[in-house]
Amino acid sequence: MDYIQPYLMLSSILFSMGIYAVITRKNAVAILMGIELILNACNINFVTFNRFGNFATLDGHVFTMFVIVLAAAEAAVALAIIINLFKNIGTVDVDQAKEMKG
Amino acid sequence: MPIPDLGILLFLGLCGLIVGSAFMVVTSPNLVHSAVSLLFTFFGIAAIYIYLYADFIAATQVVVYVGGILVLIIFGVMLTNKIENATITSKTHNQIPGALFSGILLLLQFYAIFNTKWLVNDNPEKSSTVMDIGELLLGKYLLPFEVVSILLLSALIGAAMLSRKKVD
Amino acid sequence: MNETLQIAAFLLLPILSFIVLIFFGKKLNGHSSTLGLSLMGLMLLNALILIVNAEPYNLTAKTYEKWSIYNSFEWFSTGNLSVYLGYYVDNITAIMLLVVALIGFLVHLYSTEYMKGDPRYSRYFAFLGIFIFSMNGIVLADSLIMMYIFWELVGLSSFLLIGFWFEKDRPPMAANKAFLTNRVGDIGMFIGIMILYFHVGSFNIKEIVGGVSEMDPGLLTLAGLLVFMGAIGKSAQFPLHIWLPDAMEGPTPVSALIHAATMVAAGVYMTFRIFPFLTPDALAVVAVIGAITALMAAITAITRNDIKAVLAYSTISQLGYMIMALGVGAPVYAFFHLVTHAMFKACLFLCSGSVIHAMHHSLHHLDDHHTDPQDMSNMGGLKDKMPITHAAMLISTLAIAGVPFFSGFLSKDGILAAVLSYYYKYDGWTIILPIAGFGAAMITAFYMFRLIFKTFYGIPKKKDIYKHIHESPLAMTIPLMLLSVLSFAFAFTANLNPLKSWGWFKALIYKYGKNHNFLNMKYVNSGIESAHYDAMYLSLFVASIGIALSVLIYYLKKVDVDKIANLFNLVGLYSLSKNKFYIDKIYNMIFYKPFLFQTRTASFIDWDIYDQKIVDAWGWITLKISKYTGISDYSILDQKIIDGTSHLTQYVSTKLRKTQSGVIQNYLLGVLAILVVFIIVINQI
Amino acid sequence: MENYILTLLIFLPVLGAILMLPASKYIKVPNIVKYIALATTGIQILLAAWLYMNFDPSLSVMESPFTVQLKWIEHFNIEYFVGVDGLSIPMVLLTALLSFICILASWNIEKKTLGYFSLFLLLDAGMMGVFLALDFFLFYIFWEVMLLPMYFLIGIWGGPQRHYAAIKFFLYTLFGSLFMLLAMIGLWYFTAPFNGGDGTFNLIRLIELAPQIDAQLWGWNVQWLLWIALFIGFAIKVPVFPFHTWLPLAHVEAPTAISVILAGVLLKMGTYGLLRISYPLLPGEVVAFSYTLAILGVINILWGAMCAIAQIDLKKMVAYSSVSHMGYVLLGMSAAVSPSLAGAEAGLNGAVMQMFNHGTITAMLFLLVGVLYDQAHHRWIVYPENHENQELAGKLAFGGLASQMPIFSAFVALAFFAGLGLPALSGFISEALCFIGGFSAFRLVTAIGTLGILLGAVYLLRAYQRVFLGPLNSSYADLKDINLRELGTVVPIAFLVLLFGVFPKPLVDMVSSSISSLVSIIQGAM
Repeated sequence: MDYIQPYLMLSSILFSMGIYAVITRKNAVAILMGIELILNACNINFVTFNRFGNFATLDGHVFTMFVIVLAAAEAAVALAIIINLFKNIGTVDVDQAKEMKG
Repeated sequence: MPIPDLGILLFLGLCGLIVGSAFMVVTSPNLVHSAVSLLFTFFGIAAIYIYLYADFIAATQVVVYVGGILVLIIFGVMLTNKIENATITSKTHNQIPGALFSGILLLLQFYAIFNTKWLVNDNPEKSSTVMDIGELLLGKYLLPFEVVSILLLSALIGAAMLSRKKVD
Repeated sequence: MNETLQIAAFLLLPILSFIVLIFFGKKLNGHSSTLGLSLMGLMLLNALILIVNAEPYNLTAKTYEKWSIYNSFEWFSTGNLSVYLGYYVDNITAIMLLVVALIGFLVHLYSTEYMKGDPRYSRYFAFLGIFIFSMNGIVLADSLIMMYIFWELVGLSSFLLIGFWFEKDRPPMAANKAFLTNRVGDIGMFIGIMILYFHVGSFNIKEIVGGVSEMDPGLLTLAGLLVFMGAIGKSAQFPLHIWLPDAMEGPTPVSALIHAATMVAAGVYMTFRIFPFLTPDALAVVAVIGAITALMAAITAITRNDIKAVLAYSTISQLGYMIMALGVGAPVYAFFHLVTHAMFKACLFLCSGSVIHAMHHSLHHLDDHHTDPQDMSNMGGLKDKMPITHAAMLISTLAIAGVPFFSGFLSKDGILAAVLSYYYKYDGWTIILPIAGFGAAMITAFYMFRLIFKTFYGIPKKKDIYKHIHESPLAMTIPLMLLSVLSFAFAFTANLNPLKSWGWFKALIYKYGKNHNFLNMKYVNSGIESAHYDAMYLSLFVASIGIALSVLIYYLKKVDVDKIANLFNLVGLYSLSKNKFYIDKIYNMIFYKPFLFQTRTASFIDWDIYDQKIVDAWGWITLKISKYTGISDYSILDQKIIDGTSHLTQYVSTKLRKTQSGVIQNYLLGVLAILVVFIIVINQI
Repeated sequence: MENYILTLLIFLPVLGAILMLPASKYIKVPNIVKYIALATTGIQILLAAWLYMNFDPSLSVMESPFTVQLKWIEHFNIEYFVGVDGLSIPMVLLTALLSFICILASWNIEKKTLGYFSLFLLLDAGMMGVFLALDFFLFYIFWEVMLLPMYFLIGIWGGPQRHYAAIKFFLYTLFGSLFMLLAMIGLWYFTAPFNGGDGTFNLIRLIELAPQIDAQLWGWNVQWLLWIALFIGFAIKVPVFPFHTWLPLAHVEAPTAISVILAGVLLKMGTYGLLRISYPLLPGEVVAFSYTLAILGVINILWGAMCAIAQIDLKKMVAYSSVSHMGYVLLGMSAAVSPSLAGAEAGLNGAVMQMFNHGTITAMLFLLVGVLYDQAHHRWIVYPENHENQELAGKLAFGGLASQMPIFSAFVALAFFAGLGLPALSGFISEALCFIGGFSAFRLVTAIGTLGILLGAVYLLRAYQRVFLGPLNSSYADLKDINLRELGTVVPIAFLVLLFGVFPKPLVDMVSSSISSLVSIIQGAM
């Protein structure tokens, strides 16, 4: 496929889906999944632009690498927090975590 | 309409797969189903990378995302649910505003995609991108490379600290 | 004795007596009168010396040279305007000084007796001193402004003298009335002086007479009449004569000196001085005023019961004569009449003074204090008890009535001749002048003899009073005798022929009727000479009728007085006379009442309305405004707006707090919404 | 000594006032405060006399040795510029004399004497300052300094309605001085271009600069605006007819000595201001405005006299008489534009002399009324209708006092006759000159004005007759005659009134040279 638009369309769809997931899902893990979707959408964009943009070097790819690495670290930490959350209040439902209510 | 060439068909199929599984992730009430559909999404994306001549990225995608993060998520799912209710449900709330806004965002992005004149010069496919990435990682991006490694280390320690049993 | 000192003595002596008596009067007690008398004596002597070297007109050579002493010094100067004070003495001034000095001296002598026992004895002589000082000032003045200054000083001294017995309530009112009426006249005089000054450039009378010819006649007439207004006020002429009858509240010697001889004559003297530049139509007005005053006062005098009132009105009438004489262009005879009138009127007043003095003593014996010593109805038949007073009174009455061999005849006859010649020349409306002249002459004879008969002849009306009447002491009778001698024609003409009026006196003053800016005096004088004989016969005839009537009614009591009264009343004359032509009532209605009402309204407007209402209204308005700003400031601005904002923030914050629901997704939703809006706004899609 | 005397004249009283504060605390002599005040004003009189001796009227302000010109506020080039010329010398003498006499007259003030006398000395300093200042800014400062103590003096030591009177007096005059301030700044601003860029307050310098202004402001000619502003400021002080209602109130309520100073000196500030500032600086406006000024003067004369006739309070009557007498000053001043030079000089000289003479005569009047008030504790000629005990209402309050208090009524007679302008007393000379001047300029208006002489006589004699003549009112048989101290206050003024009545030359010579220069300025602009 030699057009840039389909790739960008795909990444934007994924991105919106991720946002939707993060906002509507009450379960913390589902939110995590949403975040992973968003990150993937970004990676697609990076790589697409690297192909179609006039980059001599493969900067896009390096960035994607970094994103993936970070996603992994972030997932790990997130899950640790979720588990602790689970231990403290017995559920992962985001609505119950209201201690910060103003 | 001329017979679309095979590459396009495959690409469209892949896009359909990705979008469908992403949709499943987002909307399925059952958490496990969404976790599994996440798997398919990741595989779809790896295929797309191939299309974008990013073979090494596709490989890391498969290894890290599918192998690492997905497994982690499934662990998370399993650990954070009570045994008794088998179906690990995940209720959602305020869908309408969420849908509305993500829809608007989508439209905006589409608008942006179609209205900007991308300067497109379709670089030729490289045989293998690993060499270049390596050079870049240890050349221009040496500092971020080192910082990421420290980050990973701290994440590791942090996760370990968080999930150990309270001694006292 | 050098000249200026001699002239200055006329001013220094009286003011000296004033100052000494005012400050050290109490200590001198009895002797204050002697000091006053001696100073007056000195002044009389001085006047005699002065009169001696006055230059008479020698008939044969028909020449005269204007003898006069004048000198002036600069009072003050503001650069271009410089005011000079000085004196101008000629025959006329010398005679006037003599008259003032003589009568002043006699009145001083008379008062030593009349005022004996008065608690403020020394102050009386002090006031006499300042009066004579200011009178001499007028006579000596060479400029109108100086004359104006002493004019008001004379007004002041008459105020002090009339209001001498200020414990009683009427004298102060009379004094006020006198001063204010004079002041009305003075205002006119001051404006007249100013008009003349700005056209001629100086106040000096000589220069005014010289420099006034090129002034436009209308303005000159106005200026002349305005200055003459001063004379109307001072000499009690028609509109402003109301103060003289009330001035009788003062002691009788005062009336004699001031309201018979000197002060009232000042007006005539001033008109005499400004006569040269009075235009013909100004003179006509002067004549008319003189005529009206003469006639009206004479008529009013008939029905007066108070001796001094009769004499007061007769003075007004005689002054009307003098003014009329000036009006018709006979200043010489006017001045002649002034001097003769001064003599016999002073004598009349002093005689009435001695009568009142005697009445007072007898009432004192009976210690009844409510009958009026001056009312003729309680007198009668006094001629046996008071022979000298009676003789003096009779002589001066004959003089005033214009009987030959007496001074009155000479001067009055001259005036009547002038009036007749004026009528011959102009006739038409000027007929009223001779009518007034001869009518007044007749009535004067009538009421004077009425007075004589009522007081001295007939049976005494009040027996008990009559018992205690006795002749006044010598100090009072000597002046009477002297003055009655001076009422004889012989004193002025030094020849026995009654009809010829030429004598030493006329020689002195004859040449002063020669110059006038507008009239041809030679023609006027010849007119007077021609009318001389018919005027004489007519006046003799008229005088005899008057006397006959008076004898008929009052001496022989043939005719009942009331019948005549209502006879005259047919034409309303009697009631008019009785109520003094209602003038006092009219003035009261037209001037005093509305004026005082106006002042009250002015003060009311000024204080109650303008000040309290309008000016304080500002205060009230500012109060109101401040109240509203206060209210608005507190309730609206403070409560509503400021607190309002706090309520608003409170309200908004509670709303916002809800948004902090603790649910992360809501925050994300917010972020997302803002992101979307942000993008739209940035790209203006 | 030449160049210290004026500053000394102004600040000596201030020194006295300051000296009083410690003195009253430490020196135990009873009413030491009064003695200090007396000493200060005494020295002030000697200084004023010395000034008069060495004063040479022919020298203009710039040449005269007494003028002092020091830099004060560099930036706006405001200077401490004091000097004396023919116009201000009589006023300075009058102020010095009246201050001394008022201290003597207020000897029986018992309430808070320290406050009274120190404020009085401050007032004295303010007045001296106003008459000597030749810099508009300095003039304005002393104008305000003079105003403040006046407020307290009336407000605290006054009669029953003193607060109302003090407030009204203060606000009225302040309202006026507001306009004056505007005019001052206007002058400063609009003359700047002609003075090399920076404005000046120096009145002598402004005489050349001010007429050159021909700017427009909101459609009106600036000179006209300046004139109106200054006129309102000064008219309230004079007082001119529409603004006069504070005067009777302030006089009635002020204590004797203060109403003497109020009538004797403060009223003159208005006319002095007009002659010192408005006349030389805006001659064009003077020419245009003088007819109105004459009319206002005549209205003042007649209205003041009419109201005086109807008054039943002796002091209020004298207050209205002041309004009437100040009318003569206005009439005299309006004569500056008369065609005949002699008339113009007569008018202005008459005005300045009338300011001086009226000062002395009214001072005497108020002092004498004060004497009567101290003994009888009321000043009614006729009891008012709303008097507390009804049967007294409407009847004559006094009556026949002449027999009871002969010397006192003699002095009152002298004062009254001086007031109504009897010749041989100083009132006449200045009134006559004002009329002569007024007549040369505006014939008919002055002719109507001369009625003032008659009305003056009416209310004064009527009051004299009702209070002093006639039968003795039994209830006042115990009044004692005027005592020595009161006599001490009245005699010097009576002497002055008589002296300048008989021999006005010294007063005229003092004033005429500076008046002729003022007239030449006005006539120049005709």
